[in-house]
Amino acid sequence: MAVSNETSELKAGTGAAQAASGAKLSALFAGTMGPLIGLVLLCLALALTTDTFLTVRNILNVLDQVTVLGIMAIGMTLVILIGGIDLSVGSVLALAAMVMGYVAYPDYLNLGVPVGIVAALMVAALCGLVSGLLVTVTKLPPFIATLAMMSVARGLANMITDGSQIVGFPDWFTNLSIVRHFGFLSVTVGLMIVLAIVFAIFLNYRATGRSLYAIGGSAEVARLSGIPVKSLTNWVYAICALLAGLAGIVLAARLDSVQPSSGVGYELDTIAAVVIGGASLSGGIGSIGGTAIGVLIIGVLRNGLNLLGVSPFIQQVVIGVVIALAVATDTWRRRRQ
Amino acid sequence: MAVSNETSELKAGTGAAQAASGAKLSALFAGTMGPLIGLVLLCLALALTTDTFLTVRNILNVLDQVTVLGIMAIGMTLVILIGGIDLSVGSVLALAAMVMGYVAYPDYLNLGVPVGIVAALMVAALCGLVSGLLVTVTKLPPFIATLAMMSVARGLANMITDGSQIVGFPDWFTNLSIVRHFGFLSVTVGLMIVLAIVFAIFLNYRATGRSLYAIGGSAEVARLSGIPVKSLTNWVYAICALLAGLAGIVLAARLDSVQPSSGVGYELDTIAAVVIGGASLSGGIGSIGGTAIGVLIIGVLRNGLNLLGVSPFIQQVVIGVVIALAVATDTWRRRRQ
Amino acid sequence: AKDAKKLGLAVANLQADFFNQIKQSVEAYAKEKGIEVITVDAKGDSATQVSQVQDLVTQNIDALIYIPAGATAATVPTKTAKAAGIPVVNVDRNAEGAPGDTFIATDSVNSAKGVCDYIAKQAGGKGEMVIIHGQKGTTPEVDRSKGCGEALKAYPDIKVVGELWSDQWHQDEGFKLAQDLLQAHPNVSIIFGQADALALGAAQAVKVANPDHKVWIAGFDGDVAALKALKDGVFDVTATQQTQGMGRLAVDSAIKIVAGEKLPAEQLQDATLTTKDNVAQFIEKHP
Amino acid sequence: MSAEPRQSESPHNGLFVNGLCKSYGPVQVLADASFEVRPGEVVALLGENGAGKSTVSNIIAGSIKPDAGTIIWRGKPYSPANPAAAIEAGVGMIHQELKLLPDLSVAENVYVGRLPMRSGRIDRATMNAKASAQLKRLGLDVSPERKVRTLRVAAQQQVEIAKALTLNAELLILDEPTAALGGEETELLFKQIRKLKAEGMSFIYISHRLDEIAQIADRVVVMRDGRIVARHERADIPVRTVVEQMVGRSVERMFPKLSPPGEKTLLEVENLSSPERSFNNVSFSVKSGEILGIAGLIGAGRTELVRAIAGADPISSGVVRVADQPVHLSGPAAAIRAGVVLVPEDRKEQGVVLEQTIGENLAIGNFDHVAPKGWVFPKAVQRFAETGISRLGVKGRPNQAVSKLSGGNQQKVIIAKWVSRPPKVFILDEPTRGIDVGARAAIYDVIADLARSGMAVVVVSSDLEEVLGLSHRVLVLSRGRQRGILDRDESSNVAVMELATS
Ligand SMILES: Nc1ncnc2c1ncn2[C@@H]1O[C@H](COP(=O)(O)OP(=O)(O)OP(=O)(O)O)[C@@H](O)[C@H]1O
Ligand SMILES: Nc1ncnc2c1ncn2[C@@H]1O[C@H](COP(=O)(O)OP(=O)(O)OP(=O)(O)O)[C@@H](O)[C@H]1O
Ligand SMILES: [Mg+2]
Ligand SMILES: [Mg+2]
Repeated sequence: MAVSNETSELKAGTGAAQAASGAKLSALFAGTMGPLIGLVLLCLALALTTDTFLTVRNILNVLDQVTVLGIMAIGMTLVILIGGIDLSVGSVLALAAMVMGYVAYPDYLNLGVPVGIVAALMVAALCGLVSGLLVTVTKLPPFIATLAMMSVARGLANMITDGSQIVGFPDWFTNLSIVRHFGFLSVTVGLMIVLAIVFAIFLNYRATGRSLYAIGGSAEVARLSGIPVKSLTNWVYAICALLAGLAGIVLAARLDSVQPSSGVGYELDTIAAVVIGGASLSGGIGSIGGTAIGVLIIGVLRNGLNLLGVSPFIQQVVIGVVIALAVATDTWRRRRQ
Repeated sequence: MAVSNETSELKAGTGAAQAASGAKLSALFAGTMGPLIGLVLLCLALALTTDTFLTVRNILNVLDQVTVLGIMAIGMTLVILIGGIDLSVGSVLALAAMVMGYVAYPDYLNLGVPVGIVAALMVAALCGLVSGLLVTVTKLPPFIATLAMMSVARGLANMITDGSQIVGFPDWFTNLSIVRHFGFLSVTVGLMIVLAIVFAIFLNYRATGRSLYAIGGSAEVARLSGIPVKSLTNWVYAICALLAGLAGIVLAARLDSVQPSSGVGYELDTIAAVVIGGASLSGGIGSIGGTAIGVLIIGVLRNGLNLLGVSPFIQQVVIGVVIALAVATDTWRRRRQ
Repeated sequence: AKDAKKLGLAVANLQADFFNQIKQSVEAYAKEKGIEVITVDAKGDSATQVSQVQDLVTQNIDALIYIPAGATAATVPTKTAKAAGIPVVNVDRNAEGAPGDTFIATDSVNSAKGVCDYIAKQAGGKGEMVIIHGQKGTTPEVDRSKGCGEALKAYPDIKVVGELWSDQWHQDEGFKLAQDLLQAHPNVSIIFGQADALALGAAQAVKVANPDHKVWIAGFDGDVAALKALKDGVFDVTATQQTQGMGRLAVDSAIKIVAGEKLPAEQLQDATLTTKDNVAQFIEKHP
Repeated sequence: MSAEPRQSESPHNGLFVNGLCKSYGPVQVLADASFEVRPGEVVALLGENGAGKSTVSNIIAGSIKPDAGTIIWRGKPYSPANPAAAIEAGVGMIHQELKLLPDLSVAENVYVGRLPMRSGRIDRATMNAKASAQLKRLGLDVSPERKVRTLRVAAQQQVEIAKALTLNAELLILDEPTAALGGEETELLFKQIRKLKAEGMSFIYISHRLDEIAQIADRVVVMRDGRIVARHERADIPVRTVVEQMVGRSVERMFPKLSPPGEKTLLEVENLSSPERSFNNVSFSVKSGEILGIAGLIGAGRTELVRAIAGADPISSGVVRVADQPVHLSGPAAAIRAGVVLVPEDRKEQGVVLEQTIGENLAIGNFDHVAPKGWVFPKAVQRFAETGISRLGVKGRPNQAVSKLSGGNQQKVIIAKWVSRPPKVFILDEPTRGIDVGARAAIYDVIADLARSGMAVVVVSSDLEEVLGLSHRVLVLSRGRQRGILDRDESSNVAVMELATS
């Protein structure tokens, strides 16, 4: 017994030592080597084929372009980690944006943008809470609960202004996404980065964050270990929706307008970003680092193909192929180990 | 030992007898009582609030309207049963339709509609096979594999005619979906019904069909029991795509045209129909009977709200609420047992 | 001859402001006339629209106002309605092979020509230009590209250096596409967005890129919200389609056809070239 | 055996269970169960599969709610709303089925739900060190950062035990903690239990290995069909008595008489090696009618070896012949076609589809029998299932979901799956893990019958007594190497252990 264990300990030991050396650096990117390789290859290819991709301005553009997706993907990571799914993010984004516009805009309630933002975030979080309760109390499958919310939130978003958009916010608000402080960082991009770091730390170093992994690994084990599975699940859906609402506000600042049709189809993009980043739809596996990579793969790919002037139809084919390849790198790498 | 067995056998006996009495009738609708109740309630409500819902013509209309969704949902049921998911059905539908048009239409290859249909089905099945191989050989998660295929197939569908549609097919072809034989049954609706029955029998009474349930329940147990998991998985994705292609042809007959943008967003509708019908996205649970009910719930709901003249934005809200309620009926019922 | 009491309105996609404006106009005007309107929204899918027209027919509408969904107009809804003896007023798009009893639309080619001509002139007849197209292959995309191309023939010194296509005519797409185009071609001084949403997105992208020269931006449609932006100088020119007018005309046409009158096969409306100078009147009262 | 009066006033500060009842639908699985656990003692809870041991334990640990009955714990009424409340009150439990988080580290599994924190973040260093120390005490020496998914069954069970022992509970329920353990690990566990007991901790100990009871328990409670049928004040009562109380009849003998093997060699394994070197150059043969036992310490490579023979894992070199025909081991399907079947070690992951019915589980893999023309008729499945059920004495009916069966009965379902084919070579990996004495004797009979009917049978077991009692010959593995094959008359406890530790 002792002997056989020692040998296995030896094997494990070397592995652990290797891991420990890079641990500090790669903690946040744990299990994301595969997608990371995919991203690096993609960037390399674009740097070689265009002379515009690898410029500071373009990289800032890409960051700009992924803010909305990035913020939503953070919330979606939590939901997918606990083994759920949220199809309503795009609709909640639209609803929150419309609430913001309605509350803030002179022609409607005219209470100012700050009040509008607070109202929007509250409505968004409420949507998430309802989804969460549908899952935990009514025991609906998350797919159905959030599908229902997707439809309801979209309808509500449309009803606020009978389908019309609201254009024109104060300059300070739109400047949040336009003015690049210190020459490079807009407030919205900064917000995304801060949120990513906060949630990465939360998931890695806080007990509650680790509990989400436990719930995703097995809700029953988590329950038996004394983790409050239901209330955490409600929280996670609420936070995911809250972040979708925040993304809606960022989008409003970015476009200087809100419209009930925004965010259509974003749910698939968001889920794709999280899964490309190495998360498992059955829960328990995933990380913010991985999601960040997934978001960047999608963002860089679209930006790069536009820079290359690829026609839209060929873009679709290329995007499909590259996504498959990026994720396949990961599975190949893992199998060789 | 012997004694205790007898007592429990006695108790068990009564339960089995009860079950057996209703078994003949409900075999195909096993585990679908919940959604069925939802559907019946929905129909009752509509019959009471409109004078047009419960007319023969309207019921035939509903059947007509759900043909495309219904045919796709059959394939999706198989995929979901084995624990997979197929996001590419909408795109494959469009690709198959475009191939059909391209091969058949005088301005292009002009080989006639029958050849076009065969070509379309072959291309569709090929797409499915590629998705299947990405899952079984490249080990991509089904979500990613079919997401990639979704993008690629859409791009290809667009490239065939550079985004334009093809209008105008022979009368015999469009009549397939228009002419109601025996006064009530168009060929396309008949096709859907036949397919549903064939696949229901397949899933219930064929060894291969039962094997799909085993794969979904536990792929490893199935493999150890000698079931060829990989090849069945490939087949299932190929058949799902083939049925999506067939749905594309039905759609072409219905619209008398094919367009590369058709089927956008159908994947979510299709998955929703299957899940509303009681299937579990983690595999192993589901049935064609349930899916049929799910398809009808969606179809009746949309039809009914139009008949009621509910405004489109309110429709979205109502659809969300009713879907949640329909599925909740099921979970409530199960919990009371 | 009889009176129209109940109209069916099949809209292509209410998420597009243009269609939503027409819908609101139809509903408001019909209410004035004491006519009931049942509205259905195909959300851009022609198959859905066929189903919806079936449902409208079931409801015994007197006439159908049909704004076709999908890339180009499908014939089946018209045929379905006609088969039930219901007259059809097509708006915005008409189907080859199965036209409506009358067709109300904007002369897109001509109006796009006007827009591009204006912007080219403003830019001094020279410079680099990029075009942000709508969804590739759709009727408006094709017509607007065609009209703009005709106008540009007169300006040999204007070079179209980049073109990208949006998928859903959305503002955030306009933003991203413009940003990438500006990145690839920093010297661009003219942008044509084939819809106001795309132009507004492009304007925002220009603002972010903050180039050292003026960039002229043109849109199309004259969305209510876009007109306000035009007034504030966010972008430079658009073609205002007569959404309110088309809505009213559609209702009037329906009433007349039901009453047995014969209408011309096409009733083309002009879109008014709109700039900062004449925008005020349209904001006051949308045509 | 005495009907103890109910304890309403507490003369001691321990646990009083009073009249617990629980039914699932029409089936009563717990009827008026009452017993007590005093501070600092180990109470063994015994009973056959499905007697209700896990049910009563789960109620005490807060994961199931009783229909009726009360519990008094440390002098106060106690009815935990959920496991968290029970843990809070000092009651912990190791669940019978392994319940771990496969993608988290060993240490996180040990401390899940109560991760140690320092200055606002998880104190991984402390957590790893403590988990590692506890595991070493139990005899498992793996990196605390290793993912649980990569551990074999026994190690996972040790992680589970470590999790419970670090709870600092005052009452710990151990539901079959040793089912997957070997003798040495069991000894280490007992050492821990004795230490904690001396510190005043109480235990409820559930096991089907009756020889363990005298070693570790202070008192014995016996259940049958959801009722308490006997309470013993001492643990060193004759096994025979306990067995009679458990099964309600006397069990004459444990092991069947073996018939002599036939002449024909059915299974021949030649120089078989695995790509990961978990076994190397293994060669043996089994005759028709012969039972070959495979013994070895945990991690010796027994499971890997038999999985490879059954086509479940790839091999790097070697030949397997069945009835003189070489088998191309491309997968389980090929092995099954060649007549080799395996009852796997990990029943939840590899043995049964939990949500499906017994009938469906039995039909999987037997479609060529149930549905010779490909048509699966419910009647045929029912008949097929009933045969299997009665042959193995499974407590259940064909259309009952396997997830609702007790662990032991699930195991019987897996064996039943292959019994009726019949195969040429029947391999069983830990066939009686978690199975009660009565049923175990029945399973031994089935195994002996299988051999008698002309199959070659291979039995892997960590229960030495079982290997010795059941096999014509015993092959001993140690660290992946074949150390020898002992004949029945030369095999003994000592002889096997000598080879296994060499
Ligand atoms: N969720 C459930 N639904 C219905 N019946 C159940 C359920 N859980 C357990 N049972 C039944 O309750 C009875 C008692 O089960 P329990 O798990 O307590 O037995 P056990 O004594 O622990 O057996 P084993 O030694 O096999 O673990 C069994 O007959 C089992 O089939
Ligand atoms: N999933 C796994 N990942 C890594 N190593 C493994 C895995 N499973 C087994 N091993 C290693 O393979 C060797 C043989 O394990 P195996 O499970 O075959 O042993 P065994 O003799 O059957 O013991 P037991 O079944 O009692 O655990 C051991 O050294 C073990 O550590
Ligand atoms: Mg038990
Ligand atoms: Mg083993």
